[in-house]
Amino acid sequence: MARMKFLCDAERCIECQACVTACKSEHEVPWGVNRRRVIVMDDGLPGEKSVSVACMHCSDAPCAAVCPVDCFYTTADGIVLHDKDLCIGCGYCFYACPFGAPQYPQQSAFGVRGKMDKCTFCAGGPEPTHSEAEYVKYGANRVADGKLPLCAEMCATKALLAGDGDVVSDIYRQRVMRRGGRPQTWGWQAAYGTT
Amino acid sequence: MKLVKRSGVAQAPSRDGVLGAPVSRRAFLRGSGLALGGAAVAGVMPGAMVRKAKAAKRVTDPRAEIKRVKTVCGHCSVGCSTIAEVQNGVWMGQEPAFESPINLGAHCAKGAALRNHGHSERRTKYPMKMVNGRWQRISWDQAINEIGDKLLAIREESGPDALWFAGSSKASNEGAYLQRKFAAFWGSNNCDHQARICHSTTVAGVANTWGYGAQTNSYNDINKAKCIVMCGSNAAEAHPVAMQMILRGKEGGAKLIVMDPRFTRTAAHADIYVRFRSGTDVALIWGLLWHVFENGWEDKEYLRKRVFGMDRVRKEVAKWTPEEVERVTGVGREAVYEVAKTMAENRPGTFVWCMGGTQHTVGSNYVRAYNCLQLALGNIGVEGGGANIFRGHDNVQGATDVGPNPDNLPGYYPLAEGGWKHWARVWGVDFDWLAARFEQMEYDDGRGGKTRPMFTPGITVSRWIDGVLEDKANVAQRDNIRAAMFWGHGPNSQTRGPEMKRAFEKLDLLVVIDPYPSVSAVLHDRKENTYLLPAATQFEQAGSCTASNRSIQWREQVIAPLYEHKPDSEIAYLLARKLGFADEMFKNYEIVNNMPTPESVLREINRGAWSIGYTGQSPERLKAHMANQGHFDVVTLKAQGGPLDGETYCLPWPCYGTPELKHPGTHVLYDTSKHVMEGGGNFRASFGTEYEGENLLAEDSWSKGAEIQGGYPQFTSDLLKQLGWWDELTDAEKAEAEGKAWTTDLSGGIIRVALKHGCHPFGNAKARAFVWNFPDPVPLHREPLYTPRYDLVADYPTYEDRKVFYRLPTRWKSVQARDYSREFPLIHTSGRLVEYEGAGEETRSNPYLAELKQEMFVEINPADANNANVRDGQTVWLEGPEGGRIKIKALVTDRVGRGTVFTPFHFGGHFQGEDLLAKYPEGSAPYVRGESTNTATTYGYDAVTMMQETKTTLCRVVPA
Amino acid sequence: MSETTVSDVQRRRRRSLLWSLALILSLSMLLPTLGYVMAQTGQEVQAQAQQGFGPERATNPRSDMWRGAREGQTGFTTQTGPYVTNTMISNVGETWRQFRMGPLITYGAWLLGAALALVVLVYAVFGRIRLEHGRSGKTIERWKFYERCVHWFTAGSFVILAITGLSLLFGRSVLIPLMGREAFAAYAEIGKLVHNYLGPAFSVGLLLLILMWVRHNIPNKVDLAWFKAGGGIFLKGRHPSAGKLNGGEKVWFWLGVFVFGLIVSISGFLLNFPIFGQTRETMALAQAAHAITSLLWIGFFFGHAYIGTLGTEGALEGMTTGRVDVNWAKQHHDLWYEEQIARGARPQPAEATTAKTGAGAGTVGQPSH
Amino acid sequence: MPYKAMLAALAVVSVALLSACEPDVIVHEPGVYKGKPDETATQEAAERRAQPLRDRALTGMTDR
Repeated sequence: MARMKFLCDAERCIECQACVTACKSEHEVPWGVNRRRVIVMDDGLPGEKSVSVACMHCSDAPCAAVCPVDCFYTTADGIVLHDKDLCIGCGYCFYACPFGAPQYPQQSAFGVRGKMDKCTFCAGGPEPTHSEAEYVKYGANRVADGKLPLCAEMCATKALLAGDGDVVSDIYRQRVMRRGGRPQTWGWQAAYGTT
Repeated sequence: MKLVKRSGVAQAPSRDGVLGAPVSRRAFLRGSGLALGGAAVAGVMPGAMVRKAKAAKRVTDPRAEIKRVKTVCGHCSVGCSTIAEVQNGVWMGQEPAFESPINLGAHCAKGAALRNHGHSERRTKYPMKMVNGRWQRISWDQAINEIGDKLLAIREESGPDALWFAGSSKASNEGAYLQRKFAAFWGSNNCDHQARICHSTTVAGVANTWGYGAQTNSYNDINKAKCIVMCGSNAAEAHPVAMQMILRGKEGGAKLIVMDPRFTRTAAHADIYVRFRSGTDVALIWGLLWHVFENGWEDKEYLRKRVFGMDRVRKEVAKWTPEEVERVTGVGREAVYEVAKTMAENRPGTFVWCMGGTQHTVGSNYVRAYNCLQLALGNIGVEGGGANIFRGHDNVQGATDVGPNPDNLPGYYPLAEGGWKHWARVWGVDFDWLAARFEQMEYDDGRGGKTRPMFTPGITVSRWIDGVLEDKANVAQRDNIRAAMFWGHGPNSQTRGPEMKRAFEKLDLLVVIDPYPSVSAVLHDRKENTYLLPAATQFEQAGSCTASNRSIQWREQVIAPLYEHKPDSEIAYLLARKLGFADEMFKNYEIVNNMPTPESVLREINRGAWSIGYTGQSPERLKAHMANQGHFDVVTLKAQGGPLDGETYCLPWPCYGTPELKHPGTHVLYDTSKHVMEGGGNFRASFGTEYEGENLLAEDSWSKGAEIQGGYPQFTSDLLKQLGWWDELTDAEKAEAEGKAWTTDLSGGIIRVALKHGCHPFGNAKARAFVWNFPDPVPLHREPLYTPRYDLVADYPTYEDRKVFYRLPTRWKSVQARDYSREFPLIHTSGRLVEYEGAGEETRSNPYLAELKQEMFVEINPADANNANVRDGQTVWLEGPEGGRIKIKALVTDRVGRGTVFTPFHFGGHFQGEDLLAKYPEGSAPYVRGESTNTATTYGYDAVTMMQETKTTLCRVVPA
Repeated sequence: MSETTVSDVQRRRRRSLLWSLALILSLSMLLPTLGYVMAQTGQEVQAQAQQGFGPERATNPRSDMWRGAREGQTGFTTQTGPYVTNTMISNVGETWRQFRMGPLITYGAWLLGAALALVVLVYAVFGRIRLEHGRSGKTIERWKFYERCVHWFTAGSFVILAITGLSLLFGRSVLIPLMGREAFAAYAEIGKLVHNYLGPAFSVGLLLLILMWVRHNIPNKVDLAWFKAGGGIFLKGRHPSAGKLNGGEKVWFWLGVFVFGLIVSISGFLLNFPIFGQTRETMALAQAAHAITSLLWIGFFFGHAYIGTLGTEGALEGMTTGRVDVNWAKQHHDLWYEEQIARGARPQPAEATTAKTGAGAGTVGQPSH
Repeated sequence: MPYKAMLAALAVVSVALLSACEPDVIVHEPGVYKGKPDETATQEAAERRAQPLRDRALTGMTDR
């Protein structure tokens, strides 16, 4: 069975933010909510490297584990989704997520956050596929159309890869072999364990 | 809120919300991002930018009748295709065009956010005029009538040259071409566009070295490079998708060398990074060449066969010992040696430069120094080598080729009688009629002679402010500039902001034709005689667009113009009609809805622009290429099989002869290893056959299959006769070609015959390392006008002042006479951010991009910050030596070296600490505004092209 | 009191000092163990992560940076928003998750169960502490009206906060199976709101309690004797002396109201007002402290509630009506009673009190005979 | 004891009300989402799109 994964090739990532705006535009994500972000290490110094980070759709997802209302679920191909109707905005998934993926539309006193929002791997959520409700709550459902997340599809340098883990790691491995060096499947250990 | 249909039913401006934006196609939009988290937006969006979210109404099934339109991104010269999904006239989705061989579906931040153009709310929405300092909505008819009347009155009083207008590199080829033609029919050369302040020094330098002023290879070809040198180019931010090819090249084993005063995001990927002092490129390149010559690494055979004047360069280079290079540039011997050695050992190598190498007072010297280095290594005219000049705007190459230039005609035909007569024939107008449109008095030519205005280069975009402000007696035309028209140009990209403000205020008439109000609308304190005309974006009109690699891609119209916007060609038509020359100017075109069709305009270009091979790219061929993108190889850009077998993607010019000739386009310029009919070539013979007794034609070198094995001049009817090929012309061709050269023979017969014999119509000559018609025939290092190393001025002084240069007195030495380095100790350099483009009005009005960079800032080294007593994140004043000052945030970083500060140039809407928000028409202000870096930049112009100096000036930073 | 000698006073002070020290010592040893619990789970996670990186580390030139990133070093990001972080991988979250889903839920449940069981056990074995001499029919004022108001407000919010808090912790395993997901989510949403809005008010109640009663809660030597006697619960007929508040009540005050209250309030504040730039790390730590302390407190609370109601005949009416039976006062708080009488307080007949303080005030929760 | 009776009645009523929340009292297995069904999440849907997604990745993610 296919297992959907993200992989960001830090040797190719140029911090151009295409993934960020592609996501924003595709799902009309409001200001202040970032389903995906680019993080630069050693910014402005020799060795500067950047990686695009979003929900990694972990195998044993910490967000799902800590959710008090149990609003997360995983698709058969490993995409971690959640139900905004159940979400109470407690913020626990935000504490638990190693990648800082969960976002909320608000931040105010008395812990008012609104419903959690995060990367869906462009797979929508628990509303009828392609319905308005699905779009408004979760964004476009590209996966149902046989398309992959737009962030990866539009990546300027094909640094961000998304798709079946086997295919993605094959593409990446070939690339690494070409340039010589060891694969640096950043974040895979944390997200997918040893598989 | 009522829905506004584009068809332009008059509707009063809505006063909803702070923005007062009368939208909304939004109602059709799928979902509403803002609706998802209105409160969050309220919390995070800066200031008055909050807009009440409207409940999203969505069309029933998003997949019902979705039209997929392929278009080309409008944000840089790479030329990324994208697929727009349109339903009921609304841009619903954006999908990657994986089949495009240029981007393979990839985009940068700007490209990925294109869909916003389909429903952007921050535009100039209808024609407006300023009445007593306030914007007032008017109709198109009223606007055209009033503007036309005022222009005619000014023409009556001060002649046609009193109007100056900026065309646009964002327009399609057809739009830009019509802009140039408009200026010609109006009777003036006072038109210019972004290329002047972008790559004018490149175009001049490169064209004068080997023939054509364009990128020699392509982004894709970098895949084949063994060494990639980037000097003054930050592709990771300016051309992100080009990095795809660069990094692939690197993965294939190429060495990536980045030379830049700033440790850019591109430098982060480099194998070797060299930091040098801004403004010392010539010294650095001569330093490299010194090692090349010293070690005998130059390609001697190549130099003998194909290069003229390298011995003269060698003499100059000999002065640039490692010690002297270090003294001037700050780069040590080892680093320079390592770069030279890496380049020599890894051939072919490509050399990339951008604004960092062009925007200097001696920019044309830098460019030619790069050229000399590449020629010495034998890297020009080979796959994987070349001078890969990454251009800025989506169609800046095309607008340079056929657009509004003050110093030449479309196709680089000269502003001489021959050039004008050629185009008069193409346009089907009488040359004398055209000449009568121009000013009839004579102007000072700056060399002690007189010249006819028609043959005199006009005032450039970098200097229009001086055309307004300079004493009338000092301006070499009948009167000052009294009216200015900004037709797709953001003025905050030009230097000397405070003076520009005065110039704006002195104008008798200001017309801004743009999708956005732009800084032109707000910088000044004008009260009357100011008009905003809403022009359609690239996505609201069809047309062709030339990418940096000379591929001409066809852009389909995605949506009908929003609000009351009109396409450039329609505006040109309406204005021309009002001004009385529409019938002459538009006689060759098919007019639909007051608008010439882009196809018919392109056909006219095809019929005239022989000199650069803009003739084979008929609309039909271009559309076929766009439809079969998937057939093209990513590395060679060559179609494999299919209906376009063997052709190069989108027929990079030169694509010689008529479309019927099926020239495949030229992927790599001057490549002798290929037949001309396969895109091969050699250096152009445009400088005669000999110089001071030395042969300028190629020796023992010719493109594959050429029947003339050796150098030859440009083809003319005479040459054909000498060669005995004249009779291969048909009778009709003979009638047309008699007495003509290949560039003026409208039948294309001369070209056809030349190509048939494997010969290049433009001849076969050597490249010139020695350009005798430039102020510095061999490129010399000259210290910037505002230099932090005043001690070097004695050794490397700048030019003498000139009384008339592009109609204006121009100063060099008198500016450099004063030492500012004590009061203004920091080098101020500028550059791009990935989120924004150009003057930034368009991109700062795109919420998805604006969110990412919300504030103007200055990068400053920790040491300098400490010296100036400035902390990270603090607000500071950056003050230039000419009095301009900007209030911005300090970003303390090692990205810039000691003594250098960097500012991005996309911001505008603030002026010396003041937010100009109130001056924007209601609801049209961009989401993000900030100080324009050019408020603090200074005087300084290239001695060949009038390129402005933005990369090396001085400043000081003080806490605000 | 006035009769006591100087040396007596000194001894008493020394003892109270010793007591306070002992309390501080025991707490200072107990509280850090929370840290151990967290660190323990954290180390396991890190050990797992290191396995994957270990062998290859030597071959990767950039490994230092990536290891840094893996270990939560921060970078730079252009994205802005309240929930945007500049760490690539945060390990605290994983540690917190392990802690919350493991020790906290498991031991928390055990703790509460044990506390309840203890109460039941005490009741079963020792039964209710009766008034040895029956009711005297006369009452004496013990708590003023405002004191009772603050007490019951705080107690009431404590119960609500406890229930809503426990629902968030145990709801998924206990309530969702019963109520189903939608109903529980709806309840949890309201519960979270209530918890978040009531919490600060509860803290204010605590503060008032502390201010009101701190003077009654200064430990003294009498408390030591009280503890030695086991508070009179376990040995029938032997009632140690006590002032207004006995040793047990003082522990409840200092440990429960003061220490737990402080920890819960501060951590609750951090969680409830995420607008001061708290990091995820801070929030997760605050949540852990909040949960552990709350659980301990709730367990402790069972004891308090039991002793105050079911466990002691005649105790509850002090907090409901404000007056206690004279016999109850003599039995449980003899020193206080004597002091009151010495000060001139006059016990009044129960009827009169009822009439005075309002009808029915004495009946609610009145233990039956 | 009217008081005790009241208390007992209250308890009965609350239990009744509580059970009304979910007419069929199912004992859910914690940790496995049982909210609204999502057709995207099903095994069949995942199998159906596995190949198209694989093809898409090979078109879009590779260097061609």
